[in-house]
Amino acid sequence: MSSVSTAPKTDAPKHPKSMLWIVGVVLLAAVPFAVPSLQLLVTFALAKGLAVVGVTVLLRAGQVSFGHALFFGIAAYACAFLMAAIPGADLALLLLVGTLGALLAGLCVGLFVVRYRGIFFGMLNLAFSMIFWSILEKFYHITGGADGIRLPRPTVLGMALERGPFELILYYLAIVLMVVLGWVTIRWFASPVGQIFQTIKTNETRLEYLGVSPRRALLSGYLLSALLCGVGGVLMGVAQGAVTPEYVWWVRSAEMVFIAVLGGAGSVRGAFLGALIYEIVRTYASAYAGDIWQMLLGAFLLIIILFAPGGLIGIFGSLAGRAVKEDAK
Amino acid sequence: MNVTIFLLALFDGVSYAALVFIVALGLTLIFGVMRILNVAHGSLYAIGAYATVSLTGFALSMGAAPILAFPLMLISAVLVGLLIGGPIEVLLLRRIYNKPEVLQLLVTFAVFMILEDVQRLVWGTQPYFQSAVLQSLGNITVLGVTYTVYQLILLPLVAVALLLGLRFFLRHTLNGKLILATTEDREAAQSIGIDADRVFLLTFIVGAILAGLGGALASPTTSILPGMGADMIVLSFAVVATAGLGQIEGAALTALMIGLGRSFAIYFWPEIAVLVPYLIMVLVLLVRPEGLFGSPAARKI
Amino acid sequence: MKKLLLTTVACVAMPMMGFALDKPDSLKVGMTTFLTGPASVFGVPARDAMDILVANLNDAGGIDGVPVEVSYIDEGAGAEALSSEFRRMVETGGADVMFAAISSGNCQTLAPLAEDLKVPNFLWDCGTQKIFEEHDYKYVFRTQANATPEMLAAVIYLLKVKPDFKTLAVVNQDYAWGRDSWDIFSTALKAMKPDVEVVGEFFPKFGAPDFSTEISRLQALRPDVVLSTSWGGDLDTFVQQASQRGLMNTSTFVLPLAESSLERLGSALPAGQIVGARGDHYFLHPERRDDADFKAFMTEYEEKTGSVSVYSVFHASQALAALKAGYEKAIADNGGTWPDKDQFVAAMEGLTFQGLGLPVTIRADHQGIEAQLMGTSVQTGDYPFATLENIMVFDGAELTAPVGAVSTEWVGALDASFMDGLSISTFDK
Amino acid sequence: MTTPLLETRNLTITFGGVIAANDVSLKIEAGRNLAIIGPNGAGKTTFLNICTGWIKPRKGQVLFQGEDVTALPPRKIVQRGVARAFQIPQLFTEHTALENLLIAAAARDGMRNPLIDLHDTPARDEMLHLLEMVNCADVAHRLVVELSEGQRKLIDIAVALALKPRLLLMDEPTSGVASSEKDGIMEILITALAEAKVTSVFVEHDMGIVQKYADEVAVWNAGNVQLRGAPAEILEHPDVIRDVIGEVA
Repeated sequence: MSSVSTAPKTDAPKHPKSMLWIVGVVLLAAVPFAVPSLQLLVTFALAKGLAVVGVTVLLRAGQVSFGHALFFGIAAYACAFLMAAIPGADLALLLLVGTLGALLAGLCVGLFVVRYRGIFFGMLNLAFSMIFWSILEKFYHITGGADGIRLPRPTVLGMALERGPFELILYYLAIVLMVVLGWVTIRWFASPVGQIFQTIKTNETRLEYLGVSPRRALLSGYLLSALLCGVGGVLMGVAQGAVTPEYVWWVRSAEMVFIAVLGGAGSVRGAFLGALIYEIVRTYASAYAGDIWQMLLGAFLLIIILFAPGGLIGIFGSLAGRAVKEDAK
Repeated sequence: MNVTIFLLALFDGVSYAALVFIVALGLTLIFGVMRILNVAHGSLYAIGAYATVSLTGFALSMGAAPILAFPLMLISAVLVGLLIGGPIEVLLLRRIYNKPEVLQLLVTFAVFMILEDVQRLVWGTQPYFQSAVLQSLGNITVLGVTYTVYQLILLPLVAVALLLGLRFFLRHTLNGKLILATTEDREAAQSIGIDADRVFLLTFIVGAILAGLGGALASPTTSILPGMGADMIVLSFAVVATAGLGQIEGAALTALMIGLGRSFAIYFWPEIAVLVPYLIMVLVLLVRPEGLFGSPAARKI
Repeated sequence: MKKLLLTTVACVAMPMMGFALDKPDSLKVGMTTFLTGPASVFGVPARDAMDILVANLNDAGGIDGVPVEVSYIDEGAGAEALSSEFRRMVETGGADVMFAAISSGNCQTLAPLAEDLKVPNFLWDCGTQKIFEEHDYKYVFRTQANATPEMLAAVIYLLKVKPDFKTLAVVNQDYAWGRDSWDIFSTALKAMKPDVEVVGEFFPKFGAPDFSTEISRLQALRPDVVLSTSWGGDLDTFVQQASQRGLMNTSTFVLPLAESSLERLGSALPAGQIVGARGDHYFLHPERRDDADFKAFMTEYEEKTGSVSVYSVFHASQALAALKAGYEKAIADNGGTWPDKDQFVAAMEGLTFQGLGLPVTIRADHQGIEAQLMGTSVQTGDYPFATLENIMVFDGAELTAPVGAVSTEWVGALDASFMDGLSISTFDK
Repeated sequence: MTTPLLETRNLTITFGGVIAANDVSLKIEAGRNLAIIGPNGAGKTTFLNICTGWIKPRKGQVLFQGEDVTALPPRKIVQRGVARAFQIPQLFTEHTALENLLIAAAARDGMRNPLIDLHDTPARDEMLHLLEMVNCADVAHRLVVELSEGQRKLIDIAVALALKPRLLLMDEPTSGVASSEKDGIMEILITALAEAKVTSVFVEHDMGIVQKYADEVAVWNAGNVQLRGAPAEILEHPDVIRDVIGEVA
């Protein structure tokens, strides 16, 4: 794990900040031993974080989806159906099938929504996710309705494990996926395809006059975002042991956008940082301030937007002693 | 198709559409003028309902006639607009007009979260039900089916009155004309000396009052309980987006479409009733990206 | 790295050993309940009741001198927060016993989790009968009935008081409870009275704010009986709207969960509708209302909360009573010393305990056997809301599917004669 | 007779009753710089829009190298070798000058590798050279929003050149540029075009520029080409002096 650096490839020399991130990942890796009670919470946070990275990808093109929980949910349901069809299926297979399911859904929905921008892009995504939500709720005999379906523990590379070791493996899998997919996404942002994708935010006319189809460029990012949400959904479903239509509910999609902005809009690391802090605040707030946890989160978000527009990653950056431009360019 | 059933479904659809329209009206007005999609609209709707129930309950316990609930509805709605809508605009939205759309939307989402808990702290979690006013208007039997006068006749009338009233307000009063001018071209309006801040505040308060009024009018027909705002907001989003953002008359027609679609679904295929609004929205937006009545923004190079 | 990983796996996998057989300073209980969301109509009263009951228990010396401490987890905060908080409470919060949960969905998620964490868990309020019919658990117990006896009691009561109805329509919430309860109800009805025609099945979405269209449809269909197992705001809205529009004059309503809405519905629930209570839970329980403990609690609860008790209050009392009885039995079995976890679990099987209702017994499959109470609404004027008359209290053991049986199959194999052999106590009010 | 590089046949389009193009038939031969002049609102920009597929004509065809491209979207026409520079520079405002060019080169080369850095693409040197050619090497690493209008116009043209087009359509390359800089920009531009062997069509209002840099001039008025010929001859024409130059002056 130490060989992996999440630092962006730039002409600038590596500064201590990228070391900080490595330290962060190592600290996360130590959680199961240091603070075992946080283990499951961090697994959930990383699963959500992956989905938030998906939303972040689209933010880079200036687009906001209020329905990306759709892909999160589709992947999770794909896993649940697979487990029902093949009891004792392997985690690797679940990951593959769930992600493919999300990708496929991303392609189908993406082909339509890439024609829209701004508020309509957001609303249309919302509509698709709500359609899927209604279907999950309504077709009770197939989908288990509002209570969803159980997702029994899969085997891991052929081994049937107890909950303890299984969750530990899941935890490290989540960390590996965070590092690998986070790194890939950061690289993708810097790559020609990713850069072309990001120009949708600033000038589609020029893009068209470069001989590039803006819709196809947007679709490429849309697929990546669906994939990331899918991986997150698989992790969440498997860690949770059950999938419910709540996975797809609009509040869940809004929560992803919420975390993306909280973490620092457009930042991959911010997405994970935001997800971790969000999950911790949410869990402890609901435990110790059961009546007002939503209010606390709402106030937290307002403060971030009004007073720290760079998000947590911006705050973190200034704390680390520098103004951070971050993995942008 | 059986004519009786067709008519019954029509009645049900119209009375449902009336309520949805009243809520969507405020949402689309705010969007049209301020370009902000206000998620907290759902909370204002819920608070309007709670306030009405509390005020009516108090009035009834003082021995007032149930019919007095009507002015109380209006009072609740205005209170919601002034005491909650006003501060939201002045303290929060005013700071973010130059920020990206996403952030504006998220600010209203944060307000939504806060107001959800506020409702719970003030009114608790037990459902409220206060239908004295609805009962005082009595029932009407049509084709062997009993409807309440309130739902079958009053709500659609109020919806039409609001539609006409808002049109009149926008086109024939000074404040309304200022709002329209600002909607059409913000810079131009400011350059001829219109105080955009004042117009925005006015718009947001009117929009919030409409949300509150929607809740107030809904209150005699339904249980008032936590979470009622979250459902309403998605539904009115669907209406507003389908109609075309900022389209007031369009919202009326779309609400009617969605209301009728839903009631016919309940009569003939109840399982898909929940899907109907979103299906209509997706189908319309696929064919007309700018909504049924919206006009496409021209690209100039 | 891999080796390190495996070692860790082994460490974590090692079962936690209980050595502390000395009396603990306190017995820690974690209880999941809805403090937010629609189901807080049950969750909040249950929490309020639990606070009162625990305070009273500790004033009386706790369990064998050990005071009980309850902390609460909000089921309304979402599934992730719930399961991570559940674990936190067990793994680092030192919870000895968990009470989870209200929602059937949460029970289905948390039961296997509790089993894996090896923490005794009481399914204190959820209704799904599937948990013990589809899985075996060592650490999970249900301190109340499940959907099968609840629905059977409703069917039998209906057949007893209105034997000659012909048509029925159902309006249930669209989620597992609404669907599963209809499965059991309709299966039982078809088995015991095959000539009934089901003229309409409606499953409006959970939390639907408006049933006007469904009510129009029902008025056109004119069924003799309308069943709704809905609860909370959904039930209130449905009953209010139906009563406003006169549907309750033409059809008899069967409302197996309406006991929890009686006070809120006030005068809106007309006389003559069939009301159930998910067990023998009724603040004027005919066999319990004159008992001192019952009367004292009801008075105290009403003073503290301003409302009368609903069934979730009874369920909370039963979970706490089971805890007390279980520990006392385990202590007795253990020669008077504090038991470890496994001894406690062993004592739970076959345990009989009494909360606010009639005594409940835990069966071999860990399912609780609880009496069922049904009645007919009446507006007497004694209270500003409907109370019950013509009450029947059913023996839970006769209505619960036998150990090992699947409810829907067992219910489907019944016939009209099943009703004759039941022991039912009847009360005028 | 060789096929013209670009040919339009009977192009006609109206906007709300105003005729922007009226039966325009025009041939553009390779290797020459054609200037289009004419009064404002005569339809010059519309003509460029139609030729690049941005607007579809009501009637008529556009042929590029003999192929009918009328129905194609702009990107397909661009892919065939037509590039466009704009009156208001169309750049990626959150990117640097060099990045704008690198993105253009990546689009041209169809770069698909998702893991290679944009700055590491093979076209980097070529694009740096192009920046030098348009005299903007010193601002290569500045965000384009921070640059002067003149620099942005040059980079807009450089982005178009980065595509290695056969034909470059420019809409008032020197508008919005201080008059002292105009000649400098045009010098750079014409040299760069010659170096890259690109045929150009440019809409221009400054008759001095037209006189100096165009090989041929077309006079546009009332939705069509009224006159066409060598600069010296056209700019002396009395109609042109009355209708076009008079207005500009």
